[in-house]
Amino acid sequence: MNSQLVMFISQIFNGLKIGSVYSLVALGYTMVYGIIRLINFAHGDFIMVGAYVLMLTAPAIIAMGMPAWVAVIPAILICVAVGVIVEKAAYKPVRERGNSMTALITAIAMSLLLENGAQAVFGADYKTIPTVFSIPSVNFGALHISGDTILTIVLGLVIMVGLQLYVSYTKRGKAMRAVSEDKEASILMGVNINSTITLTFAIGSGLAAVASLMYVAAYPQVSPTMGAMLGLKAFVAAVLGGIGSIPGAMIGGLTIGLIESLTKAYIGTITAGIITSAFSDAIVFGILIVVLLVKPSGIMGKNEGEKV
Amino acid sequence: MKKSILSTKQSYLVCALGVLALFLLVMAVCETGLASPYIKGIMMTACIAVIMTTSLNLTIGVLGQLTLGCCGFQAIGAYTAALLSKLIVAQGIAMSDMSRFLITIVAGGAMACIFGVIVGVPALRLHGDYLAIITLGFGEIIRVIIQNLKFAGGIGLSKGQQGQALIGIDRLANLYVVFWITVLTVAFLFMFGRSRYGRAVKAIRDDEIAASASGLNTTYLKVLVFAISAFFAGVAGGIFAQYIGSLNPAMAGWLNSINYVIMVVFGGMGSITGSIVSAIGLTILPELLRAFSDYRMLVYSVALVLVMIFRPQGIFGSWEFSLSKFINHLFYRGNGPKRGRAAVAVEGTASTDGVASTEDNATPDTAAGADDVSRLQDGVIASAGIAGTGEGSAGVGPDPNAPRDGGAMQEGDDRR
Amino acid sequence: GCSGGSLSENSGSDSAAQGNTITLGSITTNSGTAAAYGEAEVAGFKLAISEINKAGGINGKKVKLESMDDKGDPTESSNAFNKLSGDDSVLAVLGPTISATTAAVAPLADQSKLVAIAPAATADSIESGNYLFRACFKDSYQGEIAARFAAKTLKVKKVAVLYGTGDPYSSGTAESFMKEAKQLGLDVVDQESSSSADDTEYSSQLQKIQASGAEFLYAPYYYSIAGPYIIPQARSVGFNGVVMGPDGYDGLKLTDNVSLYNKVYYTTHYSPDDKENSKVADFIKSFRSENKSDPNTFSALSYDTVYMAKQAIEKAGKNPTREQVRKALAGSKFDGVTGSFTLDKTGSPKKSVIVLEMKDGKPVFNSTVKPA
Amino acid sequence: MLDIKDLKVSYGAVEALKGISLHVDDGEIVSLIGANGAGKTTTLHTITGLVPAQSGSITFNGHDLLATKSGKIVTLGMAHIPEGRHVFTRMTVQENLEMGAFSLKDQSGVGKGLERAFEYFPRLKERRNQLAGTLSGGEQQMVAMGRALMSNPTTILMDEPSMGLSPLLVKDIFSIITMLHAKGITILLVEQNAKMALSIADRAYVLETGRITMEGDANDLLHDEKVRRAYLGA
Amino acid sequence: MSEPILKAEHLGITFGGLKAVSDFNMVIGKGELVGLIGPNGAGKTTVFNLLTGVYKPTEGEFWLDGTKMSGKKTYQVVRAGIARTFQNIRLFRQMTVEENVLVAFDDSFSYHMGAAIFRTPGFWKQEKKKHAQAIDLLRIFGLEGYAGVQAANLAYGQQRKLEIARALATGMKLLLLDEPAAGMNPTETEDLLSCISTIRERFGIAILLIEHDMSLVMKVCQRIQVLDYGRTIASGLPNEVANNPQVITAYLGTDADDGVADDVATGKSSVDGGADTAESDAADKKEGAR
Ligand SMILES: Nc1ncnc2c1ncn2[C@@H]1O[C@H](COP(=O)(O)OP(=O)(O)OP(=O)(O)O)[C@@H](O)[C@H]1O
Ligand SMILES: Nc1ncnc2c1ncn2[C@@H]1O[C@H](COP(=O)(O)OP(=O)(O)OP(=O)(O)O)[C@@H](O)[C@H]1O
Ligand SMILES: [Mg+2]
Ligand SMILES: [Mg+2]
Repeated sequence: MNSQLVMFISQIFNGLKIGSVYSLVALGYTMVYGIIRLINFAHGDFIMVGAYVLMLTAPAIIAMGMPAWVAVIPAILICVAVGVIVEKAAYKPVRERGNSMTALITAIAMSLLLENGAQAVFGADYKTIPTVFSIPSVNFGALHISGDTILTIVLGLVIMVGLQLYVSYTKRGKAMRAVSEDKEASILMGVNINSTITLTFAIGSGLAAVASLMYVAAYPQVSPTMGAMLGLKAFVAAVLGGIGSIPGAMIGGLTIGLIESLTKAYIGTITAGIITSAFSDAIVFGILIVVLLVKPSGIMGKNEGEKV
Repeated sequence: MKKSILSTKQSYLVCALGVLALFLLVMAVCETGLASPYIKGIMMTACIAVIMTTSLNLTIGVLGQLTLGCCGFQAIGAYTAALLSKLIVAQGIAMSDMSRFLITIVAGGAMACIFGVIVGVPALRLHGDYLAIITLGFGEIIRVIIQNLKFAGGIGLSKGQQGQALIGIDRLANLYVVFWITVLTVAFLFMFGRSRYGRAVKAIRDDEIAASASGLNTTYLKVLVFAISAFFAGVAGGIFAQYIGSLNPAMAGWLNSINYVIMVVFGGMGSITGSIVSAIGLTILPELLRAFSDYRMLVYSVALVLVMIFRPQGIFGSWEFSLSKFINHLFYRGNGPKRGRAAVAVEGTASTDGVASTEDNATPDTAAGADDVSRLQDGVIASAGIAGTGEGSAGVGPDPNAPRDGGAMQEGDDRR
Repeated sequence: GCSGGSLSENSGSDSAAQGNTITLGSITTNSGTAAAYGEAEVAGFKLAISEINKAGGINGKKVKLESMDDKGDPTESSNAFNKLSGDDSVLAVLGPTISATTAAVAPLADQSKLVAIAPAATADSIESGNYLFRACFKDSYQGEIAARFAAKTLKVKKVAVLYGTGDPYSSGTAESFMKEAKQLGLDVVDQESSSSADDTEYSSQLQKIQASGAEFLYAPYYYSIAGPYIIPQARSVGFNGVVMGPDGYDGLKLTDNVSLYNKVYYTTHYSPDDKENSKVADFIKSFRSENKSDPNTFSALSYDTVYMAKQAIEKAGKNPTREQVRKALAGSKFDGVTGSFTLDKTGSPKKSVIVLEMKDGKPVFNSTVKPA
Repeated sequence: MLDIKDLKVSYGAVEALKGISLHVDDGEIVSLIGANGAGKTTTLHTITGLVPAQSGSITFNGHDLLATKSGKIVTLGMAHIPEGRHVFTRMTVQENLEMGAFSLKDQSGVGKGLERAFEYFPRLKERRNQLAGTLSGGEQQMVAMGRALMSNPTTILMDEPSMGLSPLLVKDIFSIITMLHAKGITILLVEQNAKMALSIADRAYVLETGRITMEGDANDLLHDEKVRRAYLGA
Repeated sequence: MSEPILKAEHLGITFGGLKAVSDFNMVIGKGELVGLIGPNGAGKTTVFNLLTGVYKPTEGEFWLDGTKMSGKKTYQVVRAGIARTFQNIRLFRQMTVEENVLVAFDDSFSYHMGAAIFRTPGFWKQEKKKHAQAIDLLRIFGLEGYAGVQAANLAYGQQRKLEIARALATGMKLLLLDEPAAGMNPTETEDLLSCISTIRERFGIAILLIEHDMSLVMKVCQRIQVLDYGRTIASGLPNEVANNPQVITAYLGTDADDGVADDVATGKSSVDGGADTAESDAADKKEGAR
């Protein structure tokens, strides 16, 4: 294989590596946004919570002779608990009394609370996490593709398909969609609004725990603020893909990962050094803006144009 | 019908006197040394926050569009002002500090305004969370660009260093001048809001389709509002640069913008006086919380959640504090203003305007004479910088899921 | 007047420190993304102050730490500084943490005539030469030394750099490295950047660096980024050359596989295995017992700033004014855990640089470079 | 049977219902008429728990509805076709209908229910895969009715089912109502089209600004002079 | 009829394959009141959306008073003289009744931002004048007493009227009313009817009216056009249209006059018949569409 090509393919996989993590996180955003129209700013911080649980439980699990990734189970439990508590204690009362702007501020406040709470408990310093997977990388001649990357992508796809099927075909899934559209009418159909929303949060937070496992597999370090930028990028991914759309979250995440990686790799050469890889964040947002202007509902989003 | 004892002109006068009194108070504490540099610094920061918050409220509260990029414009204004100020000195152009300060902040505002238009024209085709995310994106792009400009780092201009904080900006901001700039900003926003422009903007917030079907050029108006907000954010940035003396690109980041959004929502969307109070309050609050040192941000975030739960419409709701009305109230207490008149006028009647409905015209039988129109428009004067407290009646945000959720069941909303 | 530019009423009052305690103010970044650095600094302050108090204080007076968080926000740091300067018992301010907040505090320090000693604000541009001092190298200094080390000691030919544009520390050191490298005739074969210094994914840039045939990579980032991200990612794209960094590498966070960190060098202030400097061994020992972790640069530097302040206050006399403290500090010579140095005209130290090499996950002394 | 006693409801300071009592016996069509804003919708909303009551009682076949969770009411056999239709706009017509059967324990009857709904409203069959949000007003009303029938209710509350429908469809809707009645389903019907409502109802109540001002046999009311003047147009 | 106010030729629009309106032609003369009727989903509201620039026609053009309007933006069309109401009431809910009207006056305001900011005498003069005009306009609908009330708090019928008042405030030549009587009882409908005749007398405007209440349509419309599946199936004088067999099968039902009550009486006895009719009607419609 020609070395340029190897380089290009490796860059694609570099993008898929972070992109698949974004996808997993974006799925959580999309689930929650889809149903209560709330940008759950604290979602990124759920990932941080999951990562701390992994950090604390992984050594014990390894000591018990089990593979480290089993630690994802306590992580899911704790994340679901945190997600449900946040929903019940903060989002629900605000949803009942306030408006969408109030809810957004509450989400931001929850995010601050989790970050500073984690700092108070664990300290601000970074902590490394033991290796969770030891999957050998796959080699094609000069091309090395990390096993974690492939696992994350596959896992993301499986979760996406599973969620999509769940939401489309099961009764609970349909209830979620109904609640997302019209709460009163859902009540009249006999849907229990609160338990449906709680379930959505539970799923979203559980996904955050899975995402945190895949994240620390690739980036083995935790800190109280680790979720902030990750959450933002993943949210951008969800919007790019079409927020509320489950396949959209997946596509958005992978797209953002690819854009990041390819701009870091090639933008300097393409623009003869005028724009450097330092602009990669700006370019990601630039592309988001262009996509939204061309297709305001995102890549996979349904046009919700109001009928007059 | 309750008659105001103050004519429009008188209420303007009352308000002007109120502002003047406040200014004299500020001057008194400064000149006598009662105010430490610490206090003065906080007053300066509060003024900047008031300019940012009231102007952002125009976009968020009055136009009803959530933007998360206000600090991008603030940063543009700040860098423009700082670099221009340095340029003036470098070119050896002689002018007084005061005129240099004023020229540079206006230039900062103008530059931010230009960018506001450039960003607003495409962005405002989107709504709600999409607009939020797109403006957030613009803020981040501005941050990255400034970060990579060679002349905007280090000591700047030709000797600049990429990636460094911009330092050595002459600290020309004078509290008295900044005070008056803040007053002018608030006055401008108030007058704008109580004119045909303000009405049009509120109409767009309530129903954009109906607004265009009423002959409003909604695109133009939205961009206009955006540009005005950007202008004042730029002015605030220019003041900030020349108060703090150094700048770094991180100021354009979305986390800072969110701070101002919090101030707007906290104060009450659409309420200028609410914004003023909350900008000042939330500037002072973290300082008061210094006592909690390590747990400061924890306390802050818990406090924020509690306010959102127990006072979701913000401290003022959509209500405006008015000095003249307050005075009116003092004089009329004996007569007992008629509360809860006709069924239609009670509760929820607090219109976004807080003027027409809560003032004289709330009574169905108002045969509002020509004389009343002035009061209708201006009976309430937001007295700049005067913190007042009071209960606003339940204001309803521009969101269709607002507390009146049952209302969604009424026809007219069915296809939403 | 009320202008921010002419506030001098509170400065240099002679009543300062007449009570039974001496207050040292500190301004650090204790929340937000840079909180880890501020936290490490506070740990250093606290350790030094408790030692001082155990040993009888300064001039027989107990030392109190008045600690303020600035969230990494220049406005907050100036408010905090103003608050401290309004308190007459404060004789010196330790901090701020990062260059952006330090830049905002520098003019205030001059204005209120209260010294600020920044432990780790390294940007070249914030030198004031008046009331702002620091305990760390400036960026350009470390960059130059790394270039010389590459050319003279490692004798490599092809070098590459990777740095974060959003961070003055990272871009500042990288810039001076490149300048010096070119002067020394090294071939800078690739120059890559990230948009911030706390990204997690650098594989794309590293892949290009690997493809450029570089033998040596200068990657000025902090311990938390270089350790778990940059070095393992560099190795995983097949880059087996030398990776070198500045003192931000101190306390490098390692992943399980310590062999990845071989051929990693960094410039810093002290060597943990320096048996001669007893201060270093003591510092590391007591830091470990207080904090159950190893100190990093931030803690070491902040530990020294406290002693710098102590030395200056003692030298200034029994009940010194703030101006006297400044006079005593300027140009003084100091021996601390981060080395022996003299403060130059700009308030920055001239000190020797130690190059450490990672061996099996432990930093090992390599060489010392004396100040020019 | 449905029994409401001295029901009071307020929205903040607005007293929408000032103590109304009414009852609907099994198998009856009872019509509730009144001007705009009289409180008709509020009455229905309170019955199905969308709006909390201030005081009073509502019992349905022995169940205390005010103590029943709102989502559970439909399982007692009561369906509510809300004013303004409230279809799920981003679901297809068929999915909307399927949502109507959400409360059924046994989902096997859904297919038959669908067929029946398409029988009543052939138009919906044509559009079964169209998003309900893009339907015209009349089509949405059909979806709302069809959806309510999916839960096999014994009692249906209808809020202005004829609003916005073409004359032909109004007739259709009313004939469906009478047909449902013939099948023994109890109906509480709120209508602006008082003439038609009264002509198919057994009994009727007149609601004026939160109070019941008249009640009685539908036919009597249809010929009452006051009612004619106020609600039937001279 | 001299120069027509509105002339539409071959207007059509497609939504993702669905031809919502096709080959729509219409001429409305000065001061005329024309009815637009048709089954639900026939495309009536869509015609309004085309005529007000909410949707861009995929084919055809239309003119207002001789000026081509197709392709213009909504606000341009409105300023040129076509105003409308909405099937689902769209008021500025948080604004007062008077403000709702003042917003629609916006185009006729002439003061600029400077005047507003500095509160020039011109500003006061105009605000005063427009206030008086707004009250005048509200008086027609009996709403002058509610000038200061928040629009959302009006009763439904009043909201409908306010919408019409707001449309009138744009100073239009052609008023499009989309089911103004929906949700009103016959008494309220009659009240509305008198409002409509008042405004026709006062302003001499042309009106295009969508309405399902046939008694109203028959009473006020001079001509009627009937849509079904987006196509015009009949047009002409009310009587002609009402007796058109196609209109009867598609829209009015077998008993075309307003004797609904009797009709239902029959429906009551022959329940299944009703459903059957609906089905066969639908089948007919389908054929009509292809
Ligand atoms: N969510 C709400 N908040 C405040 N007031 C409300 C709300 N919903 C209804 N109201 C008020 O309660 C009263 C009764 O309203 P309701 O909708 O029950 O009337 P209705 O008889 O159904 O009228 P319509 O014929 O217009 O449907 C009205 O005065 C209305 O303004
Ligand atoms: N934005 C849209 N996207 C897709 N289809 C649409 C859209 N707007 C209208 N339609 C379709 O066009 C057809 C005509 O709709 P329209 O609203 O014009 O009907 P209408 O004649 O006003 O009916 P009604 O009397 O029930 O209001 C309907 O079948 C509707 O589904
Ligand atoms: Mg109703
Ligand atoms: Mg229609």
